[in-house]
Amino acid sequence: MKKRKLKYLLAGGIVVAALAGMIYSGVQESMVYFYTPSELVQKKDAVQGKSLRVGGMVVERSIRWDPQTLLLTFQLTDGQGTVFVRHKGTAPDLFKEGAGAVVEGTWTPEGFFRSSNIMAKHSEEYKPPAHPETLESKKELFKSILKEGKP
Amino acid sequence: MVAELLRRTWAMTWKDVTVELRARERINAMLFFAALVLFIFNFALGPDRETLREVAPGLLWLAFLFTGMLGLGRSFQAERENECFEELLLTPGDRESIFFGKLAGNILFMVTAEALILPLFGILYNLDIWGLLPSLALVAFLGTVGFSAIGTLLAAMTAHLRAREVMLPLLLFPLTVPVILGSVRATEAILAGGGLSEVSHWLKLLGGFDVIFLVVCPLAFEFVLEE
Amino acid sequence: MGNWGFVGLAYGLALVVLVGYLVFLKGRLRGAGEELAALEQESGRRTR
Amino acid sequence: MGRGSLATRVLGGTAGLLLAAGLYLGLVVVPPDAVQGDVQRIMYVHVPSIVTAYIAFFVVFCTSILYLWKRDLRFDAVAVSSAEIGVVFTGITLATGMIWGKPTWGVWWTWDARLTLTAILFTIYVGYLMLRAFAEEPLAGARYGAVLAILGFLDIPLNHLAVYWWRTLHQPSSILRPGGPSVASDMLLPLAMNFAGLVLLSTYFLVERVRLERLRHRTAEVRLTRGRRG
Repeated sequence: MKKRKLKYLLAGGIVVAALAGMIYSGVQESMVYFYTPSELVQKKDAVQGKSLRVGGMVVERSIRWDPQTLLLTFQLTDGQGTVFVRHKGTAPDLFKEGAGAVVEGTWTPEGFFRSSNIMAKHSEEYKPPAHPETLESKKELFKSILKEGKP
Repeated sequence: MVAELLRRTWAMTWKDVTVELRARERINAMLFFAALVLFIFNFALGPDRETLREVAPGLLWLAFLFTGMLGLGRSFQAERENECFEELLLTPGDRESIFFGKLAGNILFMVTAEALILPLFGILYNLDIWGLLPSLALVAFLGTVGFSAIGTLLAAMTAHLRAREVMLPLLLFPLTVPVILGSVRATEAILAGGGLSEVSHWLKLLGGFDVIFLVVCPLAFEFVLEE
Repeated sequence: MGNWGFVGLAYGLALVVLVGYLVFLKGRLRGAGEELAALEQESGRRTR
Repeated sequence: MGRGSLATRVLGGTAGLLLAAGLYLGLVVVPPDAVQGDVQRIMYVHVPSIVTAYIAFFVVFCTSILYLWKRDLRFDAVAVSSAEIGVVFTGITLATGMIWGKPTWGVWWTWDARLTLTAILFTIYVGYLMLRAFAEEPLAGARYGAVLAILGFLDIPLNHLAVYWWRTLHQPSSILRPGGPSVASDMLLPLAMNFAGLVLLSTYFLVERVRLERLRHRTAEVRLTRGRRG
């Protein structure tokens, strides 16, 4: 009976140690769900033609939208690199200038990113609009800019 | 005590391998099925070489896993059909040796199938994998151990269920998602030309998974075999 | 579909699932209760 | 026989009242979110359901260990009941999450980390329920179920690591994070209300579901003794 208890204790210890070790080493390694624009600019020859995702902030005043051809173009930036994106179709409501977005698609030889899917990435902040915070008022501002940009 | 465990485990594995060498009902089916899977992928995906190259790691692992599943399903059903379960339980010593014996057999059969699939895959789909074989073999082995550890336990469990053929994959695949994900990603990076250092965190995940389930599964096995 | 459409869909679905589960649970409870009652009655008659 | 005891009915009633209040607060009183607009109101069902589901699965894990240890079928009854309730709430989480994702992200589903993890969790526990349904012998089913529940629970952190290394799009947790919640305080109230309501409701479900399991055990017992006699 005592041997059995020891066995379970030992097993529990190994499991906890293995989990802790993995989580500890996992924190140090960073995997990416999407490339940042500057990474893409650096690697663009290696990733040409491969399907991948790019995430960044939509550059202000960069959105152009043609309702006839449904062609949407904009720029994504991470502060260092900038990528031109072309998208056929509509974008989600939360997609706007100055906000984060992730696009799926391929890097083309012509030097732009052909997107097949736009996903708006929003922050974990939840606030009512009346909140007198600079970030919020800024977002309101972008909304009005967006309206000017979209005919 | 460890020597005793090893001896019993070896006896168990040897029994399974001998049975298999005589009847060859499992390994033949596995090898033929593996070849068929590779064959079918070609029709499912069309002749486009580029698409094939992109999805190659996933396909390779699908072939591994489906073939492995075929073997796992047989590992306890043969005992059940021949009514050997009671005799199995009468084996002296800890139940862990039965588990490790069965596990070693399952890993052996799965690795044998993989040793066929990997070169055949390279030939049929024109992939240059020959220089990468050692690192691919390491990833394949780590993935196979984790998959088989949970698989052996679940195979023992599902052998006593109604609808056992469907229940094994239904329980096994969700539980082995970390192994599948880790193996496929690591294989992808290796095929893309990255060295082992580039996939070190996936190898760590696979290794950690193997350690945890090699410790937990034999202990849980006791509760499964209880009569 | 507007914003409220999505909100209505989400809340409606959650409500349907929860109420559906409750009805299903009550149904099974009634079934099991009746089965047990019938069984007890039957075996009671037999022992007598 | 059909109805629960007075205490259970009070429990169910309180849960209903709390949920009604939370619904009113979340749908009418609280203002919409600044960025997302009214769609954000889906959060008041989505977040409490997943927390409730996690609690339910944790209960399955604990009672499964207790069952293997003490071999008391009452623990197993709680385990299987709690698993069923966890699956129901995970289902609600997935469905409401998809409905929220369409207008917010522009897609019903994406293979993002949190979504993938929740889907894996769902499949593991659906598998558990199928295992219980397919067991030929009830006692063996209880043992297998307990083993599977323990394996499944240990699998959660591993899935977490694997999937997070793979991809992340879902925003970080808004409430459980260093530095306090990032949800405005008047939005926390309906969230807390619904959370309390759903926890009470799932407790009510649990009590009733365990009662069902006990009824089934008794039926099996009666059958067994009758079989022996006859």
